[in-house]
Amino acid sequence: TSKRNPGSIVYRLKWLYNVSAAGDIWAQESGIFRSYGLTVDIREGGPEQDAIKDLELGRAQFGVASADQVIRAVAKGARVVVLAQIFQINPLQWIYIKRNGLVVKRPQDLKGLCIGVTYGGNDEAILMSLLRQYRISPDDLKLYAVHCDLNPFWRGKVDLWPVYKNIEGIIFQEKMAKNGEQACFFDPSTAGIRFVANSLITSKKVYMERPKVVRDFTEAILEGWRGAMDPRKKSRVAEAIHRLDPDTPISIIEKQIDATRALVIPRGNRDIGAIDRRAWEQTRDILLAQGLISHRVDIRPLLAGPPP
Amino acid sequence: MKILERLFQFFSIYIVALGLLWAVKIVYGFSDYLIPSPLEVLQIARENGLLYVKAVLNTSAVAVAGHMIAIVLATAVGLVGRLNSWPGSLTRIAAYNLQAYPIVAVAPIIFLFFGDGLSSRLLIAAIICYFPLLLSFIGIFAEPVEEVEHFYRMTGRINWRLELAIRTFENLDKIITVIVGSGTLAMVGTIVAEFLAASQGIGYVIRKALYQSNLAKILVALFLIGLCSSLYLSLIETIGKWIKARLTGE
Amino acid sequence: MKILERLFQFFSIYIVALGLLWAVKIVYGFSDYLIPSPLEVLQIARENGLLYVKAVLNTSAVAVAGHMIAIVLATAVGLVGRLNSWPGSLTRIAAYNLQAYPIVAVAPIIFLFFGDGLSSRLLIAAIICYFPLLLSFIGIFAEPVEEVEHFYRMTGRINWRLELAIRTFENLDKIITVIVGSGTLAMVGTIVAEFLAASQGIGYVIRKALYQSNLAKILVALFLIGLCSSLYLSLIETIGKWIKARLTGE
Amino acid sequence: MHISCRHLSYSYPGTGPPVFNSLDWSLEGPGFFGLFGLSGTGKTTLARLISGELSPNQGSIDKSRDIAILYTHSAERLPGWETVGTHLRSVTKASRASLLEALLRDYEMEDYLECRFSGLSMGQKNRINLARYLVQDFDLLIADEVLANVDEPTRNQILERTKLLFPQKTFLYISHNVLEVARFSQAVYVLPHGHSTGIENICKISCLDQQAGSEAHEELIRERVYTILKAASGSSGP
Amino acid sequence: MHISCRHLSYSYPGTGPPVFNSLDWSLEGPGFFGLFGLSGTGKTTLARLISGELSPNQGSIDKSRDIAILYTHSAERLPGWETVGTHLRSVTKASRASLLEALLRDYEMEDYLECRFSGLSMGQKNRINLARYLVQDFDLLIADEVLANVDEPTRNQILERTKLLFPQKTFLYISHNVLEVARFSQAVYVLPHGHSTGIENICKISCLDQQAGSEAHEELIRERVYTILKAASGSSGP
Ligand SMILES: Nc1ncnc2c1ncn2[C@@H]1O[C@H](COP(=O)(O)OP(=O)(O)OP(=O)(O)O)[C@@H](O)[C@H]1O
Ligand SMILES: Nc1ncnc2c1ncn2[C@@H]1O[C@H](COP(=O)(O)OP(=O)(O)OP(=O)(O)O)[C@@H](O)[C@H]1O
Ligand SMILES: [Mg+2]
Ligand SMILES: [Mg+2]
Repeated sequence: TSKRNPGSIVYRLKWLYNVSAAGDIWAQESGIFRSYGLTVDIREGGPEQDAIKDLELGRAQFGVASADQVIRAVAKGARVVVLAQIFQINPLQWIYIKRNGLVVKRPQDLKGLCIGVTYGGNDEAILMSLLRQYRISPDDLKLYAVHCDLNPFWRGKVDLWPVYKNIEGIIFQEKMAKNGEQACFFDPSTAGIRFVANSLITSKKVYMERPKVVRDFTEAILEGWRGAMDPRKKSRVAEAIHRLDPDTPISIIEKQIDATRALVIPRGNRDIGAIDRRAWEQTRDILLAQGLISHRVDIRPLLAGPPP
Repeated sequence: MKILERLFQFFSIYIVALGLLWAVKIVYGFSDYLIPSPLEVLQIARENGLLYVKAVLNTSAVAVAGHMIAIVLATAVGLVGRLNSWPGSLTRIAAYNLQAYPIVAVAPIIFLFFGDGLSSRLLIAAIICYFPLLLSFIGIFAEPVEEVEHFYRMTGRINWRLELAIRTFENLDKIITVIVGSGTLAMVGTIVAEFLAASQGIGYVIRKALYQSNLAKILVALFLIGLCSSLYLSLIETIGKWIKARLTGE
Repeated sequence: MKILERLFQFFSIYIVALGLLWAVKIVYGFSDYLIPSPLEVLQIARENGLLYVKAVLNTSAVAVAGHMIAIVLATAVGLVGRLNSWPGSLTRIAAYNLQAYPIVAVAPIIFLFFGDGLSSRLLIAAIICYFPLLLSFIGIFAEPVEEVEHFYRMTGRINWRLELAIRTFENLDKIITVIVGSGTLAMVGTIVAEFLAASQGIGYVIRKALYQSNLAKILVALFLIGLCSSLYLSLIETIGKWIKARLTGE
Repeated sequence: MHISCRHLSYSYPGTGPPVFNSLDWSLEGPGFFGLFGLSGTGKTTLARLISGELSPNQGSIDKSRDIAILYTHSAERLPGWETVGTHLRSVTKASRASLLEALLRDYEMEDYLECRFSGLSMGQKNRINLARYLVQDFDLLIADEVLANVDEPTRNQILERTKLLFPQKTFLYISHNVLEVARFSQAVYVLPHGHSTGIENICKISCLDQQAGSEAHEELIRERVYTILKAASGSSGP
Repeated sequence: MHISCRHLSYSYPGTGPPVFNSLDWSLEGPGFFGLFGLSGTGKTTLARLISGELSPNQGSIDKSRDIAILYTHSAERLPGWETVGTHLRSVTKASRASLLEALLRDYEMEDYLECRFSGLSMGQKNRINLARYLVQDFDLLIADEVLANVDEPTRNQILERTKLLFPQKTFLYISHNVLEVARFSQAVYVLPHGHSTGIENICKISCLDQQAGSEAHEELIRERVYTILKAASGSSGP
């Protein structure tokens, strides 16, 4: 379809419609894409969906993937480039219930606790590099293999549970509040582990052959994110997201937007979407150290940004 | 009548199951995290009811189509698979061996080739429900009904269509049972496909609910799934009965 | 002999499938990320082989146990379900209605009550493979073999054990086919359970590989799953043949 | 042993005409009785009604208390998982083991006890099946063409022996062999042919009741055969 | 029509003794021939060997070229999804439609054409099945106890009519009714009894070949019956 209509674009998200795609949804719903002359078909992601594969198969022209996905794919010869880094702080954090004086601020506080990890997921990579960096032996704490069943956490069998802070984090927080309990988060980036999350990517082919579309699209996405993160537009953005994700009440979405803002807007005077090369390199090093990639990938050509 | 009966059965089972769940909740004093309160379930039903009904209808449509495909597929494979020549044994072998792979493992390859559209959902639904069908069909098609076929064989009239007709007719009850049974599997298959990769249908709803650890939503979804399945199954049963009555002359 | 044949079949199918995959890769010039190179698959096999073999053995053990449970369960339910009294119809109803729910939707409730240990895996494996069994068993147990049963009924000797024996014997081939077929489903069920919630077994390996988009690992896992299934199936087939030969006096 | 049917009506579900229409009939044992009628008149139906396999649409069947009625037909099979011998022994009370042996000897089936039922010829199957019914507890045995595939000499011998061995029992023997029925039965009940509205009457013809060793007058047999056939064709009442 | 078996040996797979042991036998048509033998001697086995359903262990069966052999037995059923009439019409060539009608009239089965096969009595099933074979193309029809459940008068009439209608065809008629076989057959082939090492010889006894209308001398029939039974019991050669 994209071949027949050159203005039409398929955009593959990393996950389902939720606040992590707030800017993308806003760009669509508020007509930013249209104002750039783009017709965009946004498609949800999922466990079986992989934007990088879709790019290679020509099923999508743009997509969202986390840095570890990108680096791993490039290590295996995938030809993709990064246009923008949406999340400056990885939303993947650990939630815990503040009860019995439990406080986890520093990595050392993890000792003796039972911590949920998704084996094979990037929370595993983050936790492992944290433990390595702070020389904590994995024997000092208990790891629990996480899957879609949350009961071990609710029952207190597991102390810390990996969540996306801006999504499940908010929902769980609400649930706990209803139960009269307070939710806290442990954020690995405060301990210096910077593992890059969602970024905007495209294939090298599209990048080379259709620079204008790439430039326009990137700019539209960033404009979308700027709009979505604008506190004044919060309720309209929330409504737009709710239309696509009717399962989540608007009140929750608004809280999620607030949480997302803190993760997306860069410190200092850098603009939304700024690529943090050092964080990418750290991500690469973590993957390399844990044997998740076989060789040292050169990050620099990867982080192309929008074409001039 | 059959439909009412099935519906009644379904409601009873569902209510008993819910009752048990809540009994457990009360006895063990589980929090609302673990098992949602009746109020929450009702609220969810009120808020998302229409949305979920649409989703489950969408799923059912795909499931019915997948079921049809599976029946045609199983008949075809069963027909070829009953031969003793090499295409027959090859088909049998492939059919049996392919089934050894769980769909969750094969799904990545299916999605790789078919994308995440309707075709993947259909294919997965069909694959999941076709195996029980195939098993029965190969069994039924391969077993001669000697007393009836003798005449046709003797007079040189026998052909695969006639054999198929005779063996199907003699085993009509079994075939209807299997088709009804596999109907539920078609539903299951579609939901699994949606669960793994789709942005429509009730399986997609369940996936989202699971990520939010929202059992109330799952309970509402299960209710609708059960309802749709019951209706579909009684429909097939009715059709089966009608066909049988037609063929055997009431 | 049967075992060798099955293994040979399995290897052929597996190699053909791999060949196709790689042919596609070469023709379209896909990267190693999309479809792994043979070298990578070999390397994964060398590096993780032992680990995966252990995982698949673990899975197989659970699957076999689950299969046995399912056979016992299906026999029991089939026996009760063939009655016309109220426990009979209640059982039939429950059995049919419960099957309408996809395991991915029911799994959260199972995990809630049984935790994520062995019992959940067993239960899910059994549930998934017991339905085709149940369908056949209810069909077979409910259909009188009039010519043989007449005598026992006339002389007041008939009882459920005798009926079961007669109907089982008359349908021995079908029963063996169904048991063999459901054996693969037991494997599938265990893997799905592991996929959803477990930290052991090959399903867990597949889940991890999926998180990493690592098709090479999945291909190796599929190989081992196919191998184990083939072995298990030919084992059941051999046992079935042996039992049949014993009963019919060679 | 006494059985009587009063105002018995029966027609198979579906459209067909009734088989019986307000039939009155009774059977008084012991003894060896024939049930004769052209093909399709209703012999099997009557047997299944008496044995309780079918229920009459109207009317009733009265039986003297506590009588055991067995109905056997020629399509029965033995279970396939055991040999003929094992099966026969398993369904025979210890006290009748010698009776069973005697029957098998009479039927020349001793050499086939190690076979499976499916490995027998049709006539052999007939004989094995009859033998297992004869060693059961029964007052009335309805035998529906059970020796249809057995050759005549063997069949005659079997009938003679049966009458000799079971003088206190009642047999209702359905067969298409008029000669045989006429010779061996004490009386033959004949279902008349050609009643499109259902049979209302069964005519009873007393016959020769031939015992082992004796042989009836040829003339007499011929006369009985003629009477039976005439009754069966429906051209005359009793 | 010519069939001959040379040095034919057959035993059922398994342990049993052979049924035939180096048998030489031949059949020359057209005509109506009987195949007689006590139960379990091997009639069905021979029929299935000739029709090609079984293959001999040793020896060969030579047939004149292009002859169509049909084998029918009494356990056959018609498909259940159509009425008897529909089935019969569908398996009858247009040119034989009137033949079929004539047969059904003879067999008194006209009124049952709207029935399903399962709704017929045993003897009615027999007749319908025979009728559908008779309207096929055949040179030799082997009929294995196909009228076993039909009453005698009807059976006699059917045989007479069959001989009248198909003078150019060959029939090999297996039956346990000696009298019938003796009366209607041109010759009867008798399988002798008591050959535990397998039958080596089939004896041929020429018989009365009774045609419709005529009736053979009673004395003659009796003599033939006696000869057949003696041959069947294995006490004498031809
Ligand atoms: N399927 C079989 N398997 C093994 N043995 C068999 C089988 N069928 C028949 N026999 C044996 O072969 C012998 C001949 O059997 P056959 O059926 O040819 O006899 P028949 O002359 O047709 O007898 P009947 O008049 O009783 O039908 C018998 O002793 C029987 O036990
Ligand atoms: N299952 C059935 N369903 C419907 N009609 C039937 C059924 N069985 C028999 N009939 C009809 O009932 C009538 C009597 O049948 P029945 O079997 O009692 O006859 P029969 O005297 O035993 O004949 P035969 O000597 O041929 O066995 C027949 O006209 C037949 O067509
Ligand atoms: Mg009858
Ligand atoms: Mg025979």
